Amino acid sequence: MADKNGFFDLSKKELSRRTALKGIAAGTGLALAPGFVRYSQAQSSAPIKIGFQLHRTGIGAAYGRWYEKTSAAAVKAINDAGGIGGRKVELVIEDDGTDPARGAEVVAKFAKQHKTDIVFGTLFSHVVIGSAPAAGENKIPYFVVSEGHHVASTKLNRYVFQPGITDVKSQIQSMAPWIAANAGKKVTQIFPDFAFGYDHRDYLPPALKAQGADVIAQIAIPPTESSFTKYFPQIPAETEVIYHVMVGPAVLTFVKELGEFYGSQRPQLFGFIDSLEAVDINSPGLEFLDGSHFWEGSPRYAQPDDSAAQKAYRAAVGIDDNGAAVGDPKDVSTAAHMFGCWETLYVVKKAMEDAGYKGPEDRAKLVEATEALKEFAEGPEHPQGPKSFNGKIHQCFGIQNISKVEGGKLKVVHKTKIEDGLYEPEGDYTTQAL
Amino acid sequence: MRDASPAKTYALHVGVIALLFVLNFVLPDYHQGLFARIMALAVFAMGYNLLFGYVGLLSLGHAMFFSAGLYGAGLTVYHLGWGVPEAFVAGVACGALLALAIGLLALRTSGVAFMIVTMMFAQVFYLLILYFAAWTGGDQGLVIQQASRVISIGGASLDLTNSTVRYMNALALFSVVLLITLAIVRSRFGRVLVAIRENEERTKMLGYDTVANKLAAVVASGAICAASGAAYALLFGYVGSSFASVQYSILPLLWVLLGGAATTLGPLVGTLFMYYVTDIASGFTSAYLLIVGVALILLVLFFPKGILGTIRERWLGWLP
Amino acid sequence: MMPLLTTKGLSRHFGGLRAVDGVDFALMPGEIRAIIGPNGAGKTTFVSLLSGRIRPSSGMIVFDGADITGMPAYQRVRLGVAYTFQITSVFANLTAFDNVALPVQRTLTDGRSKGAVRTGVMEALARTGLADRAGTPAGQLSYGHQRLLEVAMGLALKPRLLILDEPTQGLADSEIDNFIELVHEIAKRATVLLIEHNMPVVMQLADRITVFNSGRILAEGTPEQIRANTDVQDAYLGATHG
Amino acid sequence: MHFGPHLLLAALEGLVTSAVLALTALGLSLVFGVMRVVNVAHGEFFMLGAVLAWAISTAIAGHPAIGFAAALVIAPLLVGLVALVAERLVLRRLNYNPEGTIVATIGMLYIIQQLALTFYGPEARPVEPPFSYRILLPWFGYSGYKLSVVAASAILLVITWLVLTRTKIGLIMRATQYDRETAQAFGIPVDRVYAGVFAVGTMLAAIAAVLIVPISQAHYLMGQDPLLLSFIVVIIGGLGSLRGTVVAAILIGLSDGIISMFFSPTLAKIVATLVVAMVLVFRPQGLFGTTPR
Repeated sequence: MADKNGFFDLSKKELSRRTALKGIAAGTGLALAPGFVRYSQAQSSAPIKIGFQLHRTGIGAAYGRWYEKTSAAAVKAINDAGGIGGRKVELVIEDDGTDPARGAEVVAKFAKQHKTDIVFGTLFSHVVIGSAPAAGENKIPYFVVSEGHHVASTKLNRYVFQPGITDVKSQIQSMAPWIAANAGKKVTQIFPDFAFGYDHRDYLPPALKAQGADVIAQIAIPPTESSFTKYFPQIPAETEVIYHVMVGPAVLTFVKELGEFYGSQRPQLFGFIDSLEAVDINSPGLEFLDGSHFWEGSPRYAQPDDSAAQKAYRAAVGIDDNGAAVGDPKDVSTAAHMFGCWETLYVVKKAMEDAGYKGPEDRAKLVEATEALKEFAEGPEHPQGPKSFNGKIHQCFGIQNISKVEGGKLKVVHKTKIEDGLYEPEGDYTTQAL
Repeated sequence: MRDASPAKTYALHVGVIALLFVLNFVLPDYHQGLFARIMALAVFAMGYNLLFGYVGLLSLGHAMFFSAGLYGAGLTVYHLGWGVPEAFVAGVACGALLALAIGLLALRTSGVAFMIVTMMFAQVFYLLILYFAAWTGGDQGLVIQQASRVISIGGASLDLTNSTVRYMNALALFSVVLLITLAIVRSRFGRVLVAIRENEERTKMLGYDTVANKLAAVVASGAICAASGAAYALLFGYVGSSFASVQYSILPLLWVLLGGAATTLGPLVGTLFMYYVTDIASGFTSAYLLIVGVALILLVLFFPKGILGTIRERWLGWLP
Repeated sequence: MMPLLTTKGLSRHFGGLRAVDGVDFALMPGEIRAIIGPNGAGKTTFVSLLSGRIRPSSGMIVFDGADITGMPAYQRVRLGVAYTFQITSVFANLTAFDNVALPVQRTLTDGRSKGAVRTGVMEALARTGLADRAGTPAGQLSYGHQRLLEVAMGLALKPRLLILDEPTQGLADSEIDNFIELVHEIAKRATVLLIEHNMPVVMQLADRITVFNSGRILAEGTPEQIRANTDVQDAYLGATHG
Repeated sequence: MHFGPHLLLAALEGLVTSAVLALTALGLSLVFGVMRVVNVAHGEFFMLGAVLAWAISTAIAGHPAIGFAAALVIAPLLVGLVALVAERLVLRRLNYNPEGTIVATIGMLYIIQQLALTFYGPEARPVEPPFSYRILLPWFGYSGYKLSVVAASAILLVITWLVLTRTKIGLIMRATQYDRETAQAFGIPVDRVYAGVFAVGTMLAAIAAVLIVPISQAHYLMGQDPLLLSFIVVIIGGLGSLRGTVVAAILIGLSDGIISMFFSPTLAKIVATLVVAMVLVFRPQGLFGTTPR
């Protein structure tokens, strides 16, 4: 950095670099190390390689495990039906450790070493945001299943897409009418004091206001907190609804302590199931949630009116009617989010086939083909429901479920409309160069 | 002995820099990128080594200096639209100023208390980043757009997102810091630092103001770590609070101990080793942390002075 | 002639223990002064107060006309008060050269060339007979050589007052003879204050002797006067045999 | 809620935090005090205790109290056993070198964490409390179990104090802490003392974890916060001072609860951390340590 003269302006030397590469790399001992295997140009029959950036370790690991299962099931279904454009699909998995720095390295590794066609996966916002520059620089399409508003905010870049799950801003907005009409007009919000919580902090009050309801208190809780009781006195006595969105391993504690604090005389509770993904709703201490309501992306429990597509999806992924792994009722899935992996992979399939995708040289075409998508119909490829897609902000919008905890199960009591969650685009990725 | 082989020492360091230069043209794409990252982070380790290896001050808070550089550079580009060189200087200045303030306070303590105090100041810094999320992006962080990461001097422009330009910039920073470290170590100042590590009381009784010398070392260390952070932000386009977490205070300690504390090249070797163990192990198993853990324990059992430290002890006594 | 160093009512208490208790002391330039006294008499505490390693509870220290009572140790060293430790504390992991280079480089004000450091170091090592050990880590030197290295470091500070705390402890007889010669040599340029238990050494070296007992000065005078002093005899007999 | 009840609640919460913290920190303090080893993996032994508590309590059918009681006995013993093995295989071979043991315990941290992830999984899992009695106060309800944790911790601390001050074992430990060489010269088997101290130190953390796990679930990353907090407590309290450790734990636990009444939570943490840091800066020997001279 200190030396800025022309000496280091080697951008034009890419060619000589490559020549040197061919000459030397093969001859050096380095070539023996596993990472240094040279890949030949993909042939038309070679599988399409999808780099799967996965939370295998770190704080997101509980989600990661189910993202992996769902994606594997989707890939199997796609391959059983002939693959993408006649080519088989292969997932190449790298762990991002739920860490943004490692996330960026993993994206670079997919692009440059594994030479995957695209990168796919990952949930936690900071990993997506940390990885986005690497995707843009390597010009490799990056399909995320994160539900964060970051993609739609147009603060990332043209190579990042979120076509399989509705972003959180839209989710929140579409909850407001139901909350105001059914739960109460005076809402106290409890949310984690970091970005995921800020989306709720910022987007809920205006949405409720539009419905004639008010947020009367906002309680932010630090992400490192493991005990919550001391914050509860800040909940105003006139509160009619407590709106809670906690994530991370401490959420069970949060609910239990809320129960100890209020006992049976509690306000209405409305929460985002993010709090309790991968957690059995019948865990000791959660009895308190009985009768409360949750947002669910896709319902955890099988519903009486489930479509055939939904049933087939559940069977393919291997979850039972209670949303737990078949054969292990204690192994509860992250059903409300993981469907996004399934649907995203089908969007990739559609876009690749639309683009006539042959290999990495067609990545720009793939980006444009994805941006050209408008709607996804409900069906085996989109079992959660129909969606519209805005190619300018790279974000899809779908229906949301509101479920009530009844007899130890989550029962869907309301489905929102796509229109409930639409908002004015904040920018346009398509104006950026490819 | 100090002056036994200056020629050999300089030849070694210039040789390492030359080798890294050649590697740019030899390494496969992915490893070229990884090396750029490693060199940028090795600067972090070198800054840490200056304080830990040579002065013997074990800080558990260096993430704050790294992220002072990261945010100092990143936020000036993001919010103020500064150019890359100005932003880099801003980052280094932030780190140096922070180090001066922290040094004045923390140097009142020593030993384990110094460890804990630095760790706590770093924790405060981390929480401040979260608290001012409106500007810093909090835990999600901010993306520095590609268009902002271009150095333009006169008519020429250097695009830091180009892999070779990035590599060369990382190498330039690494080389400059390596040579600065070498110069410090071989200087009279370096001799005093080592003396403080070996016996502070005795050093005082030779007429040295050890507190002032330690403060100078803290500031130098903080500035170098901040240079690494600033480079990281500008080269890789992301700033986020995870770089200020305690994990990033432990990492440089680990890299330095692995490579060999109080060796000029140890930080590079340690960073390189740790990165490749993680990268290769994660290719074989998802339980790569296990392999990293076992590797650490084996290293410390059989190479207690780190890789270069052990080499120096057994074979090459002249290594600086 | 004005004294180089004086103390007035110098005291240091540790809890209830009065290690140094109201000492008035004066040292003339160029003399070799020995401090003797039974164990626990406060000798080491007294010289530690002079060097600034310990802060006095009360009293005053004047060096060359300036009040240095509140001055940090390193600044006293810069004024010319050098102190060699009772327990050998050379830098064991550094070479003899580097050990001596530390004081040499600090006193060098002329130029910044390496040559100047090297010359100064080799001169100090030569004076203590350690020139051929320059490259050896100090920790690997024999005990006697480490003591000499300690003295070389003190010398390299170009002190005006060199405080030696039991310099001959652990030295062999032959080494002691060399040492006495060395101190005479040093005294040509500096004032020497030494704590010493070895009475023959004291008698050979000291111009004057100060006797400490229970934190106070018991007696002061020439070696002959001290030898004849009955109080001193009592104190020593009482302390060592009682 | 009015100020009084709010304060009461904050204080109660602070006490629970303090109780668990005191036990965990005491373990760290013993290991550091006697062996001069900075056990970076201390938090992972804490986590191991919680994870084992889940495994044991779910394996035992019947009333939750039976499973919990079994966990309270077995989990710390298993953790102690693991610690003994680690001490013998690694720390002893390093001759308790301060820097070497830091790296080695970082290695242990990774190993234990990865093993927990592999065999226990990434989920947070709850353990049923032995009893669930809700104390109904005029203003709010409070968990009876939480108060029992405070009591249990207090009893354990008293026992530890008695062992350290009134028994031969305690004397031997203090002698070893004071001066390793001299202790050896007096025929104290320093090796065995070290092994025992390391095991007991981790067991205290494990007991704390078993006590807390019915309140906050077992999770493989739960070890980091207790580690940092324990470090702070140990240093603030003054090294090797049991009384200091307990007082510091109470101070930090309570301040954490009460400061959060006045500031926004993140700001509260910033303020609390700064205050503690400043205490250390201006009183480096801790509140109850004495200046070594």
